[in-house]
Amino acid sequence: MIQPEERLIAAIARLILDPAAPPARHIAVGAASAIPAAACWLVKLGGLDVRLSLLHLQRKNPFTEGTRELFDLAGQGRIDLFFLGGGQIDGQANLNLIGTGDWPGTGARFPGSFGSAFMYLTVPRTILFREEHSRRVLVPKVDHISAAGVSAPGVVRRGTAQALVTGRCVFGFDGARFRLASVHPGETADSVRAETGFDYDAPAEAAQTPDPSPAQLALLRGPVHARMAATYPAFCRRVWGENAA
Amino acid sequence: MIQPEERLIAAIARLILDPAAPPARHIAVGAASAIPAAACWLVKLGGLDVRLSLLHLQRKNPFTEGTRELFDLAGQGRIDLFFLGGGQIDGQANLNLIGTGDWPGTGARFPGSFGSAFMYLTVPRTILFREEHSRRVLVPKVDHISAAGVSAPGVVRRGTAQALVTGRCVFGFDGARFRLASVHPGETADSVRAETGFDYDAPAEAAQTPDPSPAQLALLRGPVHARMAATYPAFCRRVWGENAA
Amino acid sequence: MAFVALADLAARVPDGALLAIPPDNSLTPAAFARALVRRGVRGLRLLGVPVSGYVCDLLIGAGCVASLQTSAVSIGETGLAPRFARALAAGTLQVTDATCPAIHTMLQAAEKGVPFMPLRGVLGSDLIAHRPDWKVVENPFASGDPILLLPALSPEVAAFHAVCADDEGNVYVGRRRELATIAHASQRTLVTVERHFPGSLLDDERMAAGTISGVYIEAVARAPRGAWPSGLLDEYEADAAHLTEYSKLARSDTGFADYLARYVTDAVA
Amino acid sequence: MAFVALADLAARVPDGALLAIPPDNSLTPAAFARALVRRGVRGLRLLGVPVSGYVCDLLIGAGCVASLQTSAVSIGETGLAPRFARALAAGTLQVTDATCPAIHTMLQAAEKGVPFMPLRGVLGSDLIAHRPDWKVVENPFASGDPILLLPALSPEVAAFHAVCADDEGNVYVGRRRELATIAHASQRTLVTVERHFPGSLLDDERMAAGTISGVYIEAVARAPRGAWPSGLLDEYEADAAHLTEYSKLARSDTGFADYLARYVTDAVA
Repeated sequence: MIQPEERLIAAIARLILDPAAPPARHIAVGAASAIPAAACWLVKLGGLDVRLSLLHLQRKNPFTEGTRELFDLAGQGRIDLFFLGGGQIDGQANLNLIGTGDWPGTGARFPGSFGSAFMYLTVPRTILFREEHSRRVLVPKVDHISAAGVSAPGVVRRGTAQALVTGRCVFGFDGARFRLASVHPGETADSVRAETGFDYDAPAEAAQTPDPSPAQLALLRGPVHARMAATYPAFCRRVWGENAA
Repeated sequence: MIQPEERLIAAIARLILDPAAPPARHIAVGAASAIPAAACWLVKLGGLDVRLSLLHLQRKNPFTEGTRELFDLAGQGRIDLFFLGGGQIDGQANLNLIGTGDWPGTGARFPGSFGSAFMYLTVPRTILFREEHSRRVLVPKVDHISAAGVSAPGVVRRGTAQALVTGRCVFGFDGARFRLASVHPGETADSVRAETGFDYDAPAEAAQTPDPSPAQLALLRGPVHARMAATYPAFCRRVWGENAA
Repeated sequence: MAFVALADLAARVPDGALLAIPPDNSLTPAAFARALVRRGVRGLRLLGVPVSGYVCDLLIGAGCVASLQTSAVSIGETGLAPRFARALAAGTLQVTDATCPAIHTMLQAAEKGVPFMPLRGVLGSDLIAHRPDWKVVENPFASGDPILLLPALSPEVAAFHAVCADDEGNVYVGRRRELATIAHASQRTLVTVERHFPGSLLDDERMAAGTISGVYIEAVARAPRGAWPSGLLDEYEADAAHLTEYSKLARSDTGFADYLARYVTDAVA
Repeated sequence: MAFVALADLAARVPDGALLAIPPDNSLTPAAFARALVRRGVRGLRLLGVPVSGYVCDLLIGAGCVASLQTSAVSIGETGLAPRFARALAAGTLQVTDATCPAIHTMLQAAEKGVPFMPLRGVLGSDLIAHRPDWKVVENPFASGDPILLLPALSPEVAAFHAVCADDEGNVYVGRRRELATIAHASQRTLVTVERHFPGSLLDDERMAAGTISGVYIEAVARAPRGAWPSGLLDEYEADAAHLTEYSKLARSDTGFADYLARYVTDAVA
């Protein structure tokens, strides 16, 4: 049986490999991003010639210049693709990692902006990922902007969100607006619309998010699982069970 | 017999220890500066609690951040005293390390400005040292300013030259003008004036630059020589002979 | 430079100090923070470089902290920082939000001795409106190109936990070079270490590359396993179970008081 | 990343490239420079980081260089750089003078991906009048405080000689961290090394601290004693006698031609 997480991993892998997007030669993955990290391993072990920089590895930390190096790499244009999420995400792809209510989060407080305000403008491609797909998260307008989805004319910006992957669907982003790309099994165009707080475009008929192929599943459950186990033990247990890869 | 170099070393040591000057807790010495380096060792081995950062040591390089670290240290205000020289030096303590004639040195070309343009304004105390004392070197106005001796009002500057030590004399510098402090044996107020291209103040009677004390000479010829031998072999042979310290 | 006792190192942090601290898994000074709680320091203005974790939450919970500047607060896999959240909700903690590279940049400006440094990105973020100390200007080298300028930030005190120190005060941090920038930028740097290094760390090319010169270090104290419950490079791994226990206990006032009594107040380190 | 032959590494430098090179005793790529002479590269725009020495004088003498930006040119104890002086006097070399921290700062701006960076000092120096690319502005955070802004400088190619490289292209430079900044700032980085390192330099905390990640490195060639006649860290010392011989021979055209024939053109490395 295909796990929902496996389908999300495969969906992100498909976005990474999108031939219409700028090339992904170097992908960085932030901390606590099990599903994006697995998608990166999937494309790499599937044959894509790509460099992965995974943050907060216990072993083989790729950075020898400290925690600043990731941001310098991005500033130099050496990171092609990054992943971001948000406590709130709105229809302009703005991300709120601050909180709700008055600044700095008198309602719910989110963890803080991390590097999002910088990375979102500096990296050519960002894939947004948030498993929870509800009107609480996907809002008409975020309470506070940690990282801006679109920029005023004249602002130096290398790229915007490429897409938003949630537990219900995949949205594409054209630099201004989201458009429903596919719905996961069990969802429909209407069920997605009902749970989404922001407005977006949609085709007449919603496509289905494809299942991972048997080859992808074999990769995921074997070598990808093996590379994820040390960094994401709880995630691996939940998705792939107690057995070591 | 006291060597002329030993007298220059002792004169610089006296300037380092000048109680009227801001404290010298950390002194940096550039490359190819044997006499200033020896003066620093003399005050340190004589008991001053001072940190010495000597550039271009083959062993025990004090910098673990590369060649930028000296300049960052100075920018942070962690270097109290530095030494500079110049192909030309003028009465406003301007230094020319570029050359004579048109820019960038169509007459005589000097090596270049190194870090002088930065260090001179950033370090609270600079002792100028140039063994050749002639109208060729000590000029009314330098052809080009590598590093400015005085600054316009409003320019952030931590200090200026404290003094200029030459093969003939010691000049003090009050932030605007040189004043003859002492003449070395064999020189007089008149002989110095004759060889100096810039105007300066002088007392009615010129003091004599003191000889190093017997204790200083013992330090110089023993432990100071020992610490200098690896970095300045030619200098040590010339001043202290072939015998190892 | 002489080694001092951990309590004496903690005594060197004055009440109200602007104190820079690296987060979990970045050589965080956990034993030192527990010593600060025992010393009863008050009114700290914490700076997370560039984010904050267990040490920050602990100091907030123990009433040591007046304000916090950071890019995020997150502990362990869950990310929950209960004492931070509670103090923020109670209005007893003033929080200034930043973004990671901005904190690095402000420290780099201080490291370099310049009053400001530019940073790309960030424009359009509401962070800027809440940072009157940050400025957006036109790039003087181009036209119609707004860019963010960040002021230099020089912490009064920096503290971190390194692997070892020698008698010259040189401390070894391996590839975690951000600690060097913190030390360069700060007016005073206090360091705990696992152990004493015999000889000079600058004599061995391999050790020197991961060493911060003693020129920046005011004092060092031995604190074996001093990053615990965080991990330390290849020395030991993070104690995830303890961090989970902390997050659980810290959810309630009584649980946090229990935690302090068991692991901090009555402990020797 | 695969190791390539030294000649193939030299072939990767196009005529006219802006080439950044560290000076004597800073991991200078001397064997690589001799290979560039053999390849017959022309029109190089050299950048001394932050000054220049033997490699620069050799390339100028061999007719490879159109222009030079540097903070000083100096070889060995005498400081004489005969081919540089001669080319300058002959008007065949365009020289742009800088000051050491300005070159570091321009590279740091490129490393950080910002268009400029400020630097204290320098004001009052005639360097500024001869650098139309440098700007003095009012510090936006204060009034009546002029400060120098330097533009980012991203060399097309950087070259240096490191101790070793592994199969991932990671290269070890020990405590000479300025090489990391050069590599970060440059679009392409070519490295010669004494030897191959088996395994990964990133796996050992002690080696990793002195390692530049392969992400910045385009290609590596083996060149044993590749810094000679300069020294290399604790591997070998500078050959002062050879540098003196070079300075003596390079004073005349025929002497320099002799030098090229004996040590460069007909040599294998």
